[in-house]
Amino acid sequence: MIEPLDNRAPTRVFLPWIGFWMAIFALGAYCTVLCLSQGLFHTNMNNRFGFGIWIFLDLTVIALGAGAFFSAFLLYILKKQALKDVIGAAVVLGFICYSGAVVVLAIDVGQPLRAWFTFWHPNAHSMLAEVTFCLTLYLLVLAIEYVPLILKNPSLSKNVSLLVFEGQLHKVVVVFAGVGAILSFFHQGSLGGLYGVMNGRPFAFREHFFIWPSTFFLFILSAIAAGPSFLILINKLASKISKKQLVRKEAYDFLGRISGWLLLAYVGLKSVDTIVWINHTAPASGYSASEFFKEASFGTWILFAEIILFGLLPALVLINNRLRKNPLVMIVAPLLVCIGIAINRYVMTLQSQSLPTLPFEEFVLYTPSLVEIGVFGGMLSYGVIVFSLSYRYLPLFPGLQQKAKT
Amino acid sequence: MLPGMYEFHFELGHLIFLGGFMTIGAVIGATLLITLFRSTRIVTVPGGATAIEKESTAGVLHHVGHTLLRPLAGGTLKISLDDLGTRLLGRPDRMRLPKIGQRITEGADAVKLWRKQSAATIVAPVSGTVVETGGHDDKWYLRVLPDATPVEGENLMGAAKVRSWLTSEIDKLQAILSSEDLGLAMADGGEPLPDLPSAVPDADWQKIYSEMF
Amino acid sequence: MGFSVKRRDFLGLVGGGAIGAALSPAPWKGLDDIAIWTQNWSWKPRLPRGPVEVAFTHCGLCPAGCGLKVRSVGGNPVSIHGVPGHPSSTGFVCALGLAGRYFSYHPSRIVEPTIVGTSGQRRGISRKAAVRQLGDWLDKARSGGGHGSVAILDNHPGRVRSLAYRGWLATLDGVHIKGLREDTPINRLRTMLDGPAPELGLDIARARTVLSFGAPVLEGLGSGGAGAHLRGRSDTEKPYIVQIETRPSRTARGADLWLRIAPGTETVLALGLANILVSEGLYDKEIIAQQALDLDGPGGYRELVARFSPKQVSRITGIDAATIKKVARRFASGPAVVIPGVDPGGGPLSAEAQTAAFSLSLLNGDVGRPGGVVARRAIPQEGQLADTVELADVPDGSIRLLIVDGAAGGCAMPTSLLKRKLNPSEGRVVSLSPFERSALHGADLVIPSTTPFENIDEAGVPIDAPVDSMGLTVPSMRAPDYSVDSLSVLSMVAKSSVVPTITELLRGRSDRIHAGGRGSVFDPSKGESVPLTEFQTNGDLWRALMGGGLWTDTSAAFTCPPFRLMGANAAIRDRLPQALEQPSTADRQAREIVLMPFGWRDAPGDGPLPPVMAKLFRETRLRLDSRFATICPKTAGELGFAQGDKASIKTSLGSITVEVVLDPAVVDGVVHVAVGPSTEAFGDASPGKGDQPLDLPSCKNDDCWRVIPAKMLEVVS
Amino acid sequence: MTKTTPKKRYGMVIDIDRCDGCGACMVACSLENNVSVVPAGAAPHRGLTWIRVYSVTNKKEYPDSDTAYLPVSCQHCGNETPCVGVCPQSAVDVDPKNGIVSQIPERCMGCRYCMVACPYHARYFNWWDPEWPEGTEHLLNPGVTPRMRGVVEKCNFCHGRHHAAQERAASEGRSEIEPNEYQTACAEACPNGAITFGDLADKNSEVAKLAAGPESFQLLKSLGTEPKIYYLTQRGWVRDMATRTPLISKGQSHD
Repeated sequence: MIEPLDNRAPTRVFLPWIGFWMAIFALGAYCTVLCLSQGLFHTNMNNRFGFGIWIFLDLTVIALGAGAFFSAFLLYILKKQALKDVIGAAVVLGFICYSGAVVVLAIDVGQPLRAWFTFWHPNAHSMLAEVTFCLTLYLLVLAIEYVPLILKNPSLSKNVSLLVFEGQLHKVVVVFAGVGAILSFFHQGSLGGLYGVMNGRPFAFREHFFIWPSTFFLFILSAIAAGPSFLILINKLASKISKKQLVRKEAYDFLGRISGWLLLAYVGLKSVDTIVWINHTAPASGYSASEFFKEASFGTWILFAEIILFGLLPALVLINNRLRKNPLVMIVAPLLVCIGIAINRYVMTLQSQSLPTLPFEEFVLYTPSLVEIGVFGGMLSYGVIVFSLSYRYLPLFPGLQQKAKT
Repeated sequence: MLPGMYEFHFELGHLIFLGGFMTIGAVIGATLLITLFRSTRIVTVPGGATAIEKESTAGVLHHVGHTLLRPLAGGTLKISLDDLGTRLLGRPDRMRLPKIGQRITEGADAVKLWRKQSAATIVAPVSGTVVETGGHDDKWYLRVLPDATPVEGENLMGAAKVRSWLTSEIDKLQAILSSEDLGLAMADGGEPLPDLPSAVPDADWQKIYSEMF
Repeated sequence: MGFSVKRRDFLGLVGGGAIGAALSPAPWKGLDDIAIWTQNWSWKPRLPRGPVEVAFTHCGLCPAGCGLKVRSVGGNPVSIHGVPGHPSSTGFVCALGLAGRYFSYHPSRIVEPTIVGTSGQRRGISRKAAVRQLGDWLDKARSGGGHGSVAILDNHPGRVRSLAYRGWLATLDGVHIKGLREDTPINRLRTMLDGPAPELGLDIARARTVLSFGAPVLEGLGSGGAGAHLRGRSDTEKPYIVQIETRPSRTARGADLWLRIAPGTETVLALGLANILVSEGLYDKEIIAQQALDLDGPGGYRELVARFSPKQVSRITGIDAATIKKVARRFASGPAVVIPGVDPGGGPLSAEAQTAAFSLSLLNGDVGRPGGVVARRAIPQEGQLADTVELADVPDGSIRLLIVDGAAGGCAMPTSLLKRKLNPSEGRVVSLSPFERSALHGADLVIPSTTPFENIDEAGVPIDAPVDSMGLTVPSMRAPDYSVDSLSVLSMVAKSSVVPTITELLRGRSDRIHAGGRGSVFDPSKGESVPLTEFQTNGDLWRALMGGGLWTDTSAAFTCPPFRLMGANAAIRDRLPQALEQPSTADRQAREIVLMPFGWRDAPGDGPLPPVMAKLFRETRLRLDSRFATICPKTAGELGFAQGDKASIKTSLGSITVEVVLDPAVVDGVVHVAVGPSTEAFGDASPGKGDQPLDLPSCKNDDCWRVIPAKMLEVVS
Repeated sequence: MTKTTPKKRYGMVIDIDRCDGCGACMVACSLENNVSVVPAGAAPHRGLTWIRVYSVTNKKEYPDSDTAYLPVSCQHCGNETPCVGVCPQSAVDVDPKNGIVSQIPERCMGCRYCMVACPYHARYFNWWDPEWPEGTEHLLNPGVTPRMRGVVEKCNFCHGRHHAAQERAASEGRSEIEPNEYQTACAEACPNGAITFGDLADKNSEVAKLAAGPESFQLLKSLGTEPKIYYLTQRGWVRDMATRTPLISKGQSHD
């Protein structure tokens, strides 16, 4: 029997919490069964909206989950010891984000039983094939990185074989950190490439460098900028809920600083990209940028929100050493960063489909159905449940453990 | 995907794409396999079973730092290493004991022992005043007047708990020894090995001492 | 040395074999093929299997009677193609024709006789009981009323089946009511001729000008392919098409000239054109001098049209005077065809508008001249037949038993009009339609008949055919057991006379044609025609017709008899000058608009729509069904509506809820709503009572419900 | 000596000025290719239509008001075909022998990336199990397999007919099919003769001549996808709206 760590959430608090999320999870599972057994007509997607809320969600979640690979890269390869406090949580978060995304993708495709065809008949030119390969392999890597954490549960660590295995895994973690970094790098990029390569969709299409469109690089940069911010948010949230100081201030500070600088770089490049797109790429395809933003639902305000309000602003805040000391700022700014990245993924996914390419097609809006939201809720609750269980049973926060021992 | 399929033809893209992913997959797989293989080579602590057998003396308290507390007349306690602790250190090359009259605090460093460039720090099992020190070679001890009686604490245990605790301690030691590439697998002959550092000289003893004490 | 297989050798063999097989393409190929089983169907359609057959027939969905080549697999018609070289359809099939075979499996098909019980609920009964019930009502109707108390509404008048109806009705002192069809107005022209008139047809192909009052000239009026011929732009010989219509229909868009006329002012325009023909002396003076009976004198035609000056006409119709003059001059420049159109949903023009329109043909000397109105030679008929009338001419409350024929197509009629003709206390409606029809929500008894591809019948003679013809709709599908031919129903009920079977009737007509010895027969399998004289026996002709052949008559010279430009009917003649008293649309009151129901040419007026068409029309919005109201942005703005708003259209008889669609080409002050099947509900004709614009009309005259005063109100959701 | 078979480039020319929006092409296509009927009451953009007729008005008032009907199917792009590169599992294919862009439904997993990538909105997804009103499955075309739920489908120039024509030719010992042996259902059904189908590579064919004519244009030519469906019109506003001209030249580098 696996027992919780003795200084974690007591059962009378934990059970109702988990029960609540389990109920939402059950609802999501029901919606999933509907989609899988009867078809995707339960969603509100249509022939103009082949990608709906799920793809948007997947992209966002994977971008936010980038904290996992980036932290591992910084800690194990660049030896940034400040991240030791958060690496456990980062790995679990990454695992949740990626496994959730893969499951939602499987619900999203019309014939999930054929998903393996991507490995069977891969189209080397397809960004989605690249995504699938990277995602699958990286999920494997994340699972491998998650195993040692599980084995650190005191009940499990009584078993010599598991203990030995954990020790051996720990020794090779640097290999997985490296491989994970490569894989993540490529699939964050190829997720961006999904849009940038669409030569038939002037709203999404971007200039190419070698074989990669600019969105390839922008997605990588935005993901590694948002990942640390998301880590801050989740750790702070976990601290708030558990009423324990889980992570040292230095770790937050380091994450905030790195998020800020990367975001600043991203905003700069994104601005350049946008200017090139408006003045060169789109007009060369016969579309003026003003057409893209003429509908109120996707007006220029969304461009402003994405780049300035939820981009430049939090970046400037986070690179300021004095402002980072303020605990409120360290919640608001990372939140803005995460929203900004979500807006970017939303725009790329939904605005590019709302806008017709054919001049006589109509502008179409899309709202997700209850079933789609249900599956979304299911994935969210899955994340909360896995994180809560990890928190309760596994030494996610080495800092917390030390404190208990002394 | 493969030759023989309908209208298949290899392109450079296929080679780069598949080659890249297969390489990465191979790295992940190979690393995992090596790790699994290594994990199967479990090193048994020589004489571990005997060490457990010997530690069941009634009336003696064990501390998690591998020290024993024997009540002496006059309310004083004799502190010494337990059997496993003794085996771990074998015959120390050098030792530093607290001075008589010095105060020691439960959980704080009390004794430091050296063996082959590795140092072991022994924490005090109880708070009190040292009234006597003694011994030589591997047979050192402290006599302490505890601050409070009866002596109790969450890190102290009686005979009832000792067996299971000691088993896990030996497992822990096994795991540490196993996870190192010692290139040997020792059978547990059941014979007491009084000096582990001599038996397993290649192990990282500094690490073992910091983990065990 | 003996050969022995050791365990080790055996394992080696198996292992080696396994490795070898794994390296071969076989497992990859195998795995690739099982992919097909990984698909998750819950329901897998089974494709028809069996012997392939090709047969020829004619389409029974509308009077055009296009030639069809039907490919069947295992007895199921799996595809329909046109017959190249066919004398009237020339290889064309419309969208409805392509999909019409799906009617047989239409979800709204009635699969058993049903009766409305005392509680108002519809319940199924046996056919025997249904026939007995029909017999009872027949006896009651005959005993309770006089002439016309029994009537048959014939959706496809002019077939031999219609003759059988009339023969049966003659024994009951009943009346035969002609259902509305696109060729109905031509009968108006016949009444304007003094004395017995032959069957008439329009020679559109050779006309110089086509003056269409809202007829779907380019959308499939008349013989198949006629529209395409007219549309062909490289053809310099094609007639100049003037479309007079309120609605931006496909014909209006494609016409050479579209006159966007104010609603209900067609009479004024026709008489305005006549005014110019008369005042400028453009009419055929020779014929008018010899044959016109009412040109001059007090109350004569000349006096009438003199009042319709271009200025007056322009004010009322909204068409500028110069254009009216231009059209009149073009019209007079050669043979012209005037078509007072019947809209499948909006119904016919008023009687006076039809009269005024045809007076132009008479003025122009087009009756009896090639490129105008031509006469068809008749095949002699025998036996005593009941009168045939139009529904408008039936006295209110006179019908005690109305039997509605189940033919496809036709045009929709207002529910209120049909109801009014029934005896208020005892009037009963028996429908022989295979479907629920919107106008027949309240049919007391339904005995479902066959659908067009299941029964043998006579294909129509299109309105633009200059000669008579006979083609058969040879069944290409087996009729289900629950369906029954309408004549069989009558013979089951008949007590005093024997009703012939449809085959006997058709064979009889075929034999009479053979006896006449005129014309030629088209062989669809060869694509050529041979003279009828080459058919030795009447059996040979019958076999040719059953094989999808088409007999066509020879044309005959026709001299126009004396005629009355204002018609013989005094009531109509009196109504003509009143057209001037109409207010112009500019005088429209605030929030007062007119509702103009209309029907799509290819979505049968009150019948269902094949599901595939319903789907395509809904997806593409090429045809907006009765859930949508088209209105011009200006009027919408005044009433406070924007694109996509929900609105309620109210008349004195009720209201419907619609979605507003803006179209700047629509006339100010008019709201157009389509009549017909819903594209939402698998093309069902009557998803629910009270949601069709034809449930709304309330008109002065029975013969026209095109323009309905209405109010358009916001729907508060 | 082996006879080399010349490459074909099947394509279509649609005369917009002849199209009156009757929809016969859509009906013929749906029936020929067993395109399923979606359940009653399905939301817009959920139905399947391999060829879709758009009704486009010039938004002017009478008498300047004009409407054009544009039948749009898969445009069988000849250059940088947007849907081919994106499919992760090679379920979209351009046949090198004839330029037909085809969709392999048995291989498609239904990720719908190709639909998102298609600028002509000409790809359709089976949101439901393929459905026909009860009994009408007896009327399906036995030469074409209906697609299953959860896959994408689109115009393939009546692959069933192409296949049948090839088999017929092969059974008669010919390696080539004659132009009059292969015709798409929409071209055959159009009552106005607005659709001409044939081999664009054959310079003497009717379709190649029309496509090369001065009135021809391609939808969204500015994207550079080189569609093999050409349109004809004499109406300037239709052409201007449907072609789109690049606002700046493509070769010019901005940065």
